[in-house]
Amino acid sequence: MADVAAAPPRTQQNWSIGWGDAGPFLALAALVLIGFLINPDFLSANNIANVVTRSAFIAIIAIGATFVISSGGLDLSVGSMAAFITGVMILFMNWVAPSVGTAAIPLGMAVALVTGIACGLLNGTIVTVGRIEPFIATLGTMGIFRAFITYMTDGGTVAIDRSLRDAYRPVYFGDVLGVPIPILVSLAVALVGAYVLYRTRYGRRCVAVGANEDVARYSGISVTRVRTLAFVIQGVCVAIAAICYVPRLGAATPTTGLLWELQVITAVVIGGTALRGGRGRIWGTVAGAVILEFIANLMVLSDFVSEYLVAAVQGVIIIIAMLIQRMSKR
Amino acid sequence: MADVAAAPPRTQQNWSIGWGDAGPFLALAALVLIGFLINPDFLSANNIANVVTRSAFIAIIAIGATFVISSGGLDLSVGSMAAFITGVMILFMNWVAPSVGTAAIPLGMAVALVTGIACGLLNGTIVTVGRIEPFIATLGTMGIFRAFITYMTDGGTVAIDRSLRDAYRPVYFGDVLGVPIPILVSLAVALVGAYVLYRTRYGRRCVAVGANEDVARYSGISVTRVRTLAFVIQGVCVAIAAICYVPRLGAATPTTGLLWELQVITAVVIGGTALRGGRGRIWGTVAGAVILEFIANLMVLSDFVSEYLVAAVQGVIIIIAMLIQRMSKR
Amino acid sequence: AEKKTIAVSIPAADHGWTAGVVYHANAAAKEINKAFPELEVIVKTSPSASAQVSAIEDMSATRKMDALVILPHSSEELTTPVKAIKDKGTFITVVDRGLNDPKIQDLYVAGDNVAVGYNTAQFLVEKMGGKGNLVVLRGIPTVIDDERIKGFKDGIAGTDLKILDIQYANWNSDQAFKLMQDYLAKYPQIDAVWANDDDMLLGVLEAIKQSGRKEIKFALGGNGMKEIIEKVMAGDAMTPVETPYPPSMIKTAIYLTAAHFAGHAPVRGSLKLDAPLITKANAAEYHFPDAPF
Amino acid sequence: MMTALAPSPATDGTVAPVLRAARLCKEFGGVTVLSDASLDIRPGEIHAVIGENGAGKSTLMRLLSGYLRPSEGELRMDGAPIAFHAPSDAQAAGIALVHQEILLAEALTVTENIFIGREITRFGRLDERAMREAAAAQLAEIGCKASPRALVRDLSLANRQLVQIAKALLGTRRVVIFDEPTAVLTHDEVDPLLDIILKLKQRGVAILYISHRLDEVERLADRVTVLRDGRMVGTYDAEGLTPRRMASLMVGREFSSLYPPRLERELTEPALEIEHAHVPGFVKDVSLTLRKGEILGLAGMIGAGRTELFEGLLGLRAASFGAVRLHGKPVHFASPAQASAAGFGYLTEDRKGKGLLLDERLAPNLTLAALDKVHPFAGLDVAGEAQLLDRAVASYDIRLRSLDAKAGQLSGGNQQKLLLAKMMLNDPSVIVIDEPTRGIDIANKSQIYVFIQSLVREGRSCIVISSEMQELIGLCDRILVMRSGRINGEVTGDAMSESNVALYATSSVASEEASRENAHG
Ligand SMILES: Nc1ncnc2c1ncn2[C@@H]1O[C@H](COP(=O)(O)OP(=O)(O)OP(=O)(O)O)[C@@H](O)[C@H]1O
Ligand SMILES: Nc1ncnc2c1ncn2[C@@H]1O[C@H](COP(=O)(O)OP(=O)(O)OP(=O)(O)O)[C@@H](O)[C@H]1O
Ligand SMILES: [Mg+2]
Ligand SMILES: [Mg+2]
Repeated sequence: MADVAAAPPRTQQNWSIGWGDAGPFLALAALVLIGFLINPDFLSANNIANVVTRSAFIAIIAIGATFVISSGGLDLSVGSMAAFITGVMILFMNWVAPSVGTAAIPLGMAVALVTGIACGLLNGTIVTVGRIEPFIATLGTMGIFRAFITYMTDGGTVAIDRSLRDAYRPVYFGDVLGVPIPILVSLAVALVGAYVLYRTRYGRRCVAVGANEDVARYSGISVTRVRTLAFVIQGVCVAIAAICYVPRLGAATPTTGLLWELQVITAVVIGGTALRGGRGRIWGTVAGAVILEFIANLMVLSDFVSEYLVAAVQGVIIIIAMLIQRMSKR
Repeated sequence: MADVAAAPPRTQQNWSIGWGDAGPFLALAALVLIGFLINPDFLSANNIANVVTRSAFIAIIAIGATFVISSGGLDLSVGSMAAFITGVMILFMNWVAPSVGTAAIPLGMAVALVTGIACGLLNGTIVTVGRIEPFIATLGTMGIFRAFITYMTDGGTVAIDRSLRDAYRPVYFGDVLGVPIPILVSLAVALVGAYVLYRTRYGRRCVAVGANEDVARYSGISVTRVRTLAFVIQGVCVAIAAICYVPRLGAATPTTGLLWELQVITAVVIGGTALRGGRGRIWGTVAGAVILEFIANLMVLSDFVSEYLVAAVQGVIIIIAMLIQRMSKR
Repeated sequence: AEKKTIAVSIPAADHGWTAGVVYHANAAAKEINKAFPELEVIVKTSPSASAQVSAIEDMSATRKMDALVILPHSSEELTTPVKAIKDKGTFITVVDRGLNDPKIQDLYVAGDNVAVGYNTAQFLVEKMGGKGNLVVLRGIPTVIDDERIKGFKDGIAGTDLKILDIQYANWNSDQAFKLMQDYLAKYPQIDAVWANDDDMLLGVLEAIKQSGRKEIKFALGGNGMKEIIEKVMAGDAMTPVETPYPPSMIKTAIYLTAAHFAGHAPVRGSLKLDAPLITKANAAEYHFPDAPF
Repeated sequence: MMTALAPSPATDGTVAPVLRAARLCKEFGGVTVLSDASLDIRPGEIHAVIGENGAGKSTLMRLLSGYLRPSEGELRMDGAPIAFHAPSDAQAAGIALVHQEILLAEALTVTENIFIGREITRFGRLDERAMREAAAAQLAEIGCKASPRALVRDLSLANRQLVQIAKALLGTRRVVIFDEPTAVLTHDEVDPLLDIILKLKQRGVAILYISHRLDEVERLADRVTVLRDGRMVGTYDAEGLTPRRMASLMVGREFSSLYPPRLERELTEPALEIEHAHVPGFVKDVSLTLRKGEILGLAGMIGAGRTELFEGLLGLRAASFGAVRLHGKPVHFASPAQASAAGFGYLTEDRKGKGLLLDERLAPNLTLAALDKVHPFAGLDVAGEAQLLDRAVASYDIRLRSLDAKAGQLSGGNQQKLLLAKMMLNDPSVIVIDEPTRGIDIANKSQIYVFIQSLVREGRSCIVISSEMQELIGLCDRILVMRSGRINGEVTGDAMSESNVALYATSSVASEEASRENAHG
């Protein structure tokens, strides 16, 4: 018993990015290099800022998804939830704008957050209390949210009131010291997310539930509560993304957020989170979201790919990115 | 070793539908009852025949998906694969029709099967040899297949040659003793599928790999081979579905097979197959496919639901169907 | 002289009509790049509104764009981003869906969605003596879809033509096939069907054919798909007319934009393509045998 | 020699019991696996529960610790009735269970596992350092050398078990239940653990102790409760209760000898020759020869690399071999399938993780490794399979309540017998059994020994990897001892003693001396 003190070599891993987690960052670096070779404009400050800003939506939602997935769940409803929250928020703001003026914007943000929490709670409850496979449960709510927004907009579009547009614009287009606001917001969300996942009791339990539900339950963790809360966190993240999204497009349509769920899950998995649960990587997720947006950007910037084949090339690149990520792990 | 003689009891359970597996059939029965109450036309022979015939595609593909999922995989590419196979088949038939006449049809079918096998092999190889999460791998190939068919058809529609159309039509619209051919085909596929999954060595291995990869490997099972073969079976099933599908509209379009993957997975899960692998239910899958089509049919036949809310009601019904299925299990 | 760049941003080919747009845009690009060495046309497709915003941002961030020809996914979402590009001095041509602020565009080329619905409705009113039961299939909840439905409803207003049912079939022939089967199961008497897009009409026709029902007099679509035009040319009884909404409008727009640079006079203004009824008499004008649509 | 050992009345005693169970019954789906079990546990007492595999020991323990709820009966704590709705209730009451199965989250680290559900925080922030230090201290106390930062996935079974014990011991405990804590431990790890248990006892903790190693029971227990077939045989004072007597109480008849008499025979022909085996990270340059008809023991401490040697041989991990010959023929196995086709069988030490599909019924488990043999035609021969199961149940004496049971519902010992049956379906000529009697009761052990001997009598050859030196000495013709990935010595004949084996297993310096001594004397 004497020599326990002589602990095995411990790598410095205080802020949870170890070498084994470098995969997504390596993939990102490879992509940036290729991008530069294909078109040097790729690395222009302007382009990089655009792409990273854009990836903010997916990144923010994907940070929430990191919680859901590492707790052993899955949420397919995030895209329609984003559309739904955007719709509710715009309708609300347009409704109160005549009486309260631009104060409608913070009020609208609050409404968005509440709606996000409610949507997350709904998903979480169906999954945990109803004990329904998350894939199916959230496929169901995906239809529900999408239908609600279609219903609320009468099948059409709701645009944000003209009087609010300019006041709201800076939330997407503004910057602080040259850094676009969406980037700041997503960094903030990632910081908070990383803190919660790696440094709080809840984060620990979230991963434990995903790693082995029985062990967690036997250890006195309320699996129901932890999982539900993960879905609520997801809802909050979607709401934050929606809040940033409104000024960019200025409207909610029934096609807003279509197929975002696939991008979100891809970002999370490329980032190194295990789809089976038990392992979450917030910064990897952020890298994953940026990777996806870079791939799309490269498709626009490069001229060799026939328009019809863009999806194929994207598919191939995603698979290669996963291979790089995998390889660096062993 | 003395007193073993009093052998323990064995219940009779010879053809793998136990009571615990009745869930999807109960859900189906409930749905039929509700349908009848809402609109008695629902049970008209014509409507039932239409709906069941329609569900044949999803059912056939979902039978393949039952193999993939019970072996612990997932295939998101089935929809685009269906479009791709349909396109390849039609292009091929149109190309040979001038020289071989209606013999182009069986040749086309053979080409479809070969294409299906190749697509399945591609998916399987990426997943097993590349060791990439099936979700991501098949999301990638989903883009690839879809892009290829768009490229081959110049983004448009390829219609089957007029000279073949009438000869081919009966494959979807014909019947034998009043039973529409697609229903017969899907029954045949289900019978073969059930036989393979429940009554062959391969089926045993497939489920074992899904239940515990390590146990399977230590038992001398080649996990790679079994998983890859499951994807190939999936490819064959998609090809069969495509073969039945072609005469229905006589064309492949960019929207062919769109979102089928979600329907397929839903059908499989409603049918009682575990999304984590290790448990497959062919007949449940078939019931699941029929349930989905019945729900869509009911939406049109009933008059209460606003057109905007159809997706919401569908979502709710799917969740309820899952609840019924779950409940009957315990 | 320096090469002028014309960027073309259009939706990805996700159904028949958009596929036609992509085809015609690519064709125009090829022809113009060959005919005018001083012009370069590049075509980019995007699968969604936000992807389209991204695409035009990317293009303007990384290359000098002299003109942008855009067929927006949706009006609201693209207005602000296109304005940002306009502010850099780029010539803007808008096609089909107008932006919320018409001041942005230098040139506007569009079909008339309301007329597509209205003219079809008028035809039915006339042929059916203002009486009968209709079922309608609509596409994806968007402005185009709304306008067509609105035009149609206006067209039958005040007559005894009754819409029994209206449901979304997502501009998808498969879903239209199923929906039509269900309509047929639900309604014993249907006098005419209108699908607001030809992709859907294909599914509708198959379903009617399969049901063997004889009472349906008309099944009409819209958009000018090759197959449907051919039916009109052949004098089909059930589909005797068609309304054009030609995807080739993108080609027109690209050529007009090219003319602005290559020609001698500046091109500006707005060009609204009419949606007259195509009948057997004039169908040949609308038939492009080589186009995929 | 039935001495008058009267069952001690459950209620006597000077100290009031902490926990008392009265007439507990448990049914699973109509099958009663435990009936009328009553016992009490007093502070500062080590109360052993013994019984054959499947007797219901683990079930009783799960009832006492809130993992299962009794179908009938009552629990009292400090005299007051109490009901546990979840394990956490029992934990809150100060009752901890060390499971027979390993119940840890493999993807998490040792520290994370130990603190699941009761993480230490400072101002809402996880105090990693405090947890790691507490975990390290607890691990050190029970003699576990695993790093608190290691992933449980990377630990050997033994270390996992120790981590699990550490997890249970952390915190204030009034009752600690050990369900076969030593089953997967080697000799060297058992002693510190037993010391810990005695220390707990001195602190007034009430201890329930289950083990099939009756010598441990004899050493530790104050009282012994015996279960047989789900019923109480009685509770006895440990004073004067010999292992032999315990064994006969368990099986309900007199129990004679554990090991079969040694076979006397000439062994010459090689059956399996391994030359210069390397398994990166585990095995360095190992060569060995197993002769036809021989039982060769492979001893060593945890981490000696014995398991890995054969996993390498089967193609389950990266490995290189100078040469491998089976019955004189050079072979190379890329997969377990090739190995079994060549007549080589390996029985894993990890029966739940690598041996059986726990959620699957017995017949599919039985035939999984021999599907091609059992079902020679395209379709499954279901009837034949059922017969095979019947035969396996009879000839391996697998005790179960229903032939439709899932493998996971069998008690540990019966799972092991099912695994033996599964391996033998392939009719291997050379067999490696890794830890053949882990968690097996004494009667079953003896059956397994007889079985192994019958294998070599039939002309097969067998390597037994075991952490129980006694077993190797009692059973084997020859013992190789591995240490840190190398073969550190060989003992045969009269030199086969615990002290010699232990010497080779623990010390390389000592090994040279020992071998010199052996050579000289
Ligand atoms: N969940 C369950 N469902 C059905 N039967 C069960 C279940 N758990 C245990 N059993 C049965 O109860 C009986 C007692 O099992 P238990 O695990 O308590 O035995 P044990 O005495 O601990 O044996 P071992 O020494 O092998 O660990 C066995 O026959 C077992 O098959
Ligand atoms: N997957 C793994 N990754 C890293 N290290 C491992 C892994 N599995 C086992 N080990 C370590 O390898 C060493 C060998 O363990 P193992 O228990 O398999 O050896 P063994 O000789 O078979 O011992 P025994 O069978 O007595 O437990 C141990 O130190 C263990 O912690
Ligand atoms: Mg036990
Ligand atoms: Mg071992």
